[in-house]
Amino acid sequence: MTVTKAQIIDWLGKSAAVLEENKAYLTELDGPIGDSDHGVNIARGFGAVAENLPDVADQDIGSILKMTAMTLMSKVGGASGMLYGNFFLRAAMGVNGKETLSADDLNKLLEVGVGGIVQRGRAVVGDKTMIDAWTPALAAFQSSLTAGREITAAMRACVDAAEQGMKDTIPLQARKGRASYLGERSIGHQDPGATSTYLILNALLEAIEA
Amino acid sequence: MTVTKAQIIDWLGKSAAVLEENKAYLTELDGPIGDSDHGVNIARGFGAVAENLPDVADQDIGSILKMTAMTLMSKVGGASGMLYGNFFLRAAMGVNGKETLSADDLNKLLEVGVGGIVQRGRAVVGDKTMIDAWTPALAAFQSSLTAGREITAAMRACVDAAEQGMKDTIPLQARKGRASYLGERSIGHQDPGATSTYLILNALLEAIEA
Amino acid sequence: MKKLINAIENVVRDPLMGMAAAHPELKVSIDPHYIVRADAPIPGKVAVVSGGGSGHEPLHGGFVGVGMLDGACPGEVFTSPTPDQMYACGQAVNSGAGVLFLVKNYTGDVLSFETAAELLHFDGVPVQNILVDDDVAVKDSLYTAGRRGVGTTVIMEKIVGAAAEAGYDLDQCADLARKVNQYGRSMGVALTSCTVPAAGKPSFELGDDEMEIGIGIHGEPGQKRMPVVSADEIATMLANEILDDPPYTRTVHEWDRQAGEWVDRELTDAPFAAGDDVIALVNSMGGTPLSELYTIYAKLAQICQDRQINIVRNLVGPYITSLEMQGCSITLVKVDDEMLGFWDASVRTPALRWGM
Amino acid sequence: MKKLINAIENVVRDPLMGMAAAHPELKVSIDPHYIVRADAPIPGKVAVVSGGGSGHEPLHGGFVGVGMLDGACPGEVFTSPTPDQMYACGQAVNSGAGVLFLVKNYTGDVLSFETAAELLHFDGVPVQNILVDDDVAVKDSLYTAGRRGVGTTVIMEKIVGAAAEAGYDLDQCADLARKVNQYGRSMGVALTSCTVPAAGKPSFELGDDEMEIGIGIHGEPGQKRMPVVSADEIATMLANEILDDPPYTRTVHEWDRQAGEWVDRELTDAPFAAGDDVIALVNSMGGTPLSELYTIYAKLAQICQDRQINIVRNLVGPYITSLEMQGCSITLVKVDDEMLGFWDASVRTPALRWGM
Ligand SMILES: Nc1ncnc2c1ncn2[C@@H]1O[C@H](COP(=O)(O)OP(=O)(O)O)[C@@H](O)[C@H]1O
Ligand SMILES: Nc1ncnc2c1ncn2[C@@H]1O[C@H](COP(=O)(O)OP(=O)(O)O)[C@@H](O)[C@H]1O
Ligand SMILES: [Mg+2]
Ligand SMILES: [Mg+2]
Ligand SMILES: [Mg+2]
Ligand SMILES: [Mg+2]
Repeated sequence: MTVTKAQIIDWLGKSAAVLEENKAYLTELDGPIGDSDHGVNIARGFGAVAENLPDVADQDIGSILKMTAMTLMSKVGGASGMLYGNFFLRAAMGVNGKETLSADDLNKLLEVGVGGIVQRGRAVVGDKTMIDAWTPALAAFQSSLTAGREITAAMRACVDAAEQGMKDTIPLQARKGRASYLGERSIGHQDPGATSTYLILNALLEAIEA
Repeated sequence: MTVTKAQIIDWLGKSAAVLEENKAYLTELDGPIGDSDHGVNIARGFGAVAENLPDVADQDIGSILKMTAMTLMSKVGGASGMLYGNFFLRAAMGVNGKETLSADDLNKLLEVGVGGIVQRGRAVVGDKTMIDAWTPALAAFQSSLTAGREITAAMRACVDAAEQGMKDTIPLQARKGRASYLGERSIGHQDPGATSTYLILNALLEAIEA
Repeated sequence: MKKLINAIENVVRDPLMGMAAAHPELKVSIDPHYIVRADAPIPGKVAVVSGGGSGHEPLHGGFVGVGMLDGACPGEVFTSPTPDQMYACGQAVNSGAGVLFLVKNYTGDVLSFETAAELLHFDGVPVQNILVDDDVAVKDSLYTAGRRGVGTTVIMEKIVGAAAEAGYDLDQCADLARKVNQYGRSMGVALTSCTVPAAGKPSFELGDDEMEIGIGIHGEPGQKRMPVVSADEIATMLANEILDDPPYTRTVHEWDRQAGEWVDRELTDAPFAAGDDVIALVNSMGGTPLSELYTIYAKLAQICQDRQINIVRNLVGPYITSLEMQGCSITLVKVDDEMLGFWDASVRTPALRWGM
Repeated sequence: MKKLINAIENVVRDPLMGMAAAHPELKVSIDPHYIVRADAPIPGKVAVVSGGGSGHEPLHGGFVGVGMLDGACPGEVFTSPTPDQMYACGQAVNSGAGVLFLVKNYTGDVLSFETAAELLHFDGVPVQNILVDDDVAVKDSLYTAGRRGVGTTVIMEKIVGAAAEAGYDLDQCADLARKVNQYGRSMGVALTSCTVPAAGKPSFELGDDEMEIGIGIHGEPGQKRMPVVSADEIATMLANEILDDPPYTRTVHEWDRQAGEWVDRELTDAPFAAGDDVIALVNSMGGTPLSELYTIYAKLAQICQDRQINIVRNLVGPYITSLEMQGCSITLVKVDDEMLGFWDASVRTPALRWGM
């Protein structure tokens, strides 16, 4: 099984839709431990991506992801804009020129993408950031593949791990980003960036399953 | 019957007390048609007068009233400070050097005092100002005297007229002072300055009756 | 009520202490309250003095300095200062060339400055009172206390202050001040009330989606209440009220120095006309951020352009405020070359500074 | 939410239109958003550029002009600007002498400016990023994103802007900026929340008698919540936190122009000491009136005097705000003769102007 370009386009469209749907929710999560803009930021960014998709639909997957990266970097602002922008920029480099993605290609996309987030944001697991969703999600995807699973199954494991990672941010004390200024007061709140990461990965799963 | 210096001093002390008591009420009256400071202004001013009274208690009534005028002018601020200040300044001139006041002296005190308010403020009856209390009060006092009444009875008529004049400001549309900016919206509210005038005249009555 | 204050009875004094500490080029008197240039009196120079209730900062104390005011008298919050302050302040700045009082048209201020003028006159100080009454929200002068003095005050203090610095005598300064007033018109809007510390609660109540048009600067109610509309609509309402205002006539009381008495003087302001050069002030009532003022300015600039009113200078910021009230006011003052030259002249005060 | 705005999606654009109309000496780009001096690029001069989320006006756009910034990049409200803005702005002001980015330490800003620096570098533009991280409310740099950049930014933009105007090269400007940052410390307090237009409701809830100490400038919660105390007590708390702050160490990432990569650099700030000369900034968060700031200043001046800290210059007003938030911040920046000379140098921007 491979992932088609249409599925990638569908992923980005579905991401835009689900983030728009969850705009208020994500912004609310960003209230107690942030500055109440994550949902607004990320929905604005992916909304612009969705608008630009038709223009690049006939290009290769790398180009589509690069457009996504550039759009997010210029439309989102904030920490998450740069981090998601970097994810897609690296991901684009990882799958440059491809029209479909094998399991290994998708693995590369995710792996170099997450590497991009880490390289820019310098967060580690436990800092209460989106990395707490991305890192276990990537690990679950990879061990699923290693165990011989199909892409869809591996993506399911990936999304489950992202969801778990997202929930696991609740008891953590933030050490990166705006939430870190709260010290102990950041404990007990779910990280908004980890939440949007889960939603984006789930959109990928849905696009692949569709 | 005459009014003694002790009664004048008592009047000013009683005025301070009753204005302090009614500070919040007068300030509230100054809300819908003014700037919410009349009670604060006038209580501050008469409070200072009361504090200064002991220093001038052995001087003549004119000097006591002059001290009152100067204190009000320098402590009250606002329209009412200047107007009450002018009342007492003129009143002081009217009874200069006196140690007691005859009915005629008290009449003069009130008459030139009110004249001072009119000369500075240029208000006429019906403008919805303190003049709506002062003018009928003075007239009532004078016709009472003309009708051969005692000072106390005349002062009772004076206070009744002041109270009526105060109440009569309610349906009026203001044409002077801050309330005039409201046009028709000033209708239906009692004028704070007319109210403090009634209270001050009533304090005079109480001092004379005591 | 949440404010950065100490005792309520010190809300005027404490900021004065701060002014004194921050601005050694000013001299602050605490009893009675006034602020003067530390180098006053300046030989041969007319002293320009203003004053009014506190709560409108930077007005007036923030405009004391070279090229603007010689002295300022702050009253209690939203309460006119008292004649003893004005008298002492006038004495402190008079060099012999006289004292010009710039008086916002509020009954308390007018009466106090009149008394102070009389006191100075009896001391032999040449003195003149000039009224600012520029608030077009007040429609008639016959059945009201007349137009209130608002934004034009700032422009007048700058222009007349520069003229006094340049050597204008008392009558010339008074004539110029009268001209600035007659050339200026303002109107404001409040989105929220402010809270006078001594009162402890908002001066008026506005619904969650209401605004008050034609508000004064003392929290006194305005002309009408209506639902909040867009910035562009608000700017348009204010600008049109100002630009369409018909000739305005009122009788002012000015001091006759020869006769030693007040004389009535009837003044009529001509409306704005296409081709006029103006200074535009978009002013915050205190709690409105600069970004919103610039939003208003954008629309004002467009309206003026459409009507061939040339904004030749502008000022955008909190210059004549009402404590922490949210809202803004627009002031347009027609200018000629004389006025513009004095506007551009160097000024160095805590709140307005250029050229030095 | 009551604001002088039009469509929520235009709350950044509309004020920029107003800036463009009011300040012909600036050039405003709408797509992407940035403001530059109309006379940029200035041959041979290092271009000083800053930027950050909108809602802190006059920061940064109000500080563009002669003797201060060459360019400013406003993001969405409380949201960092994006690298394409910084890249385009940097291109517009670079004369060949290079671009210095002054970056407030917020993750979004830092990451965006890093990306923009890389982009400019690859175009052959000499570039350097210097961080402002002066907010002593943040205690450690190891377990947080490090101190936020607040009031020292204003002082840095003025001093480094003057140095660039005077001919300092890129490395000299960067060294000076780093020094200003290491010499500066700030702390703030909020009495009320502000409302981000897109959110439509207050960023946080504070009880009727509560305040938040150590607030950032984006409405993000501060260090602790407590009942509102007097202005003197608040000034004392903030001043002592600043003056007693121990040495602060963090690792910053600076751009190595030769290697074309980011290098770690450990910096430690020395605490204040008796005998220090400082510039003091008492800053409004937006909704606090000037009188209250001077009340804070009065106490700050006294505390500094008692501790033999000499306030040689001061600035009191709204310079780095959080929309209409009520509250204030104090910034103290130690200065030497080099810095003081550049502070006093002429400046002409919409929000800070003297000497010209
Ligand atoms: N250094 C970092 N590394 C990874 N993720 C981060 C980092 N800093 C912040 N984030 C993520 O960004 C999210 C906040 O995004 P957003 O609210 O859009 O930006 P901002 O904090 O600038 O307002 C956080 O919830 C967190 O997941
Ligand atoms: N021109 C005037 N003549 C007489 N009384 C006046 C005049 N203007 C105002 N007043 C009186 O002053 C009162 C308001 O006093 P106060 O609130 O203390 O002053 P201010 O209006 O300056 O705040 C009004 O209620 C009215 O009675
Ligand atoms: Mg956020
Ligand atoms: Mg009043
Ligand atoms: Mg008053
Ligand atoms: Mg943000």
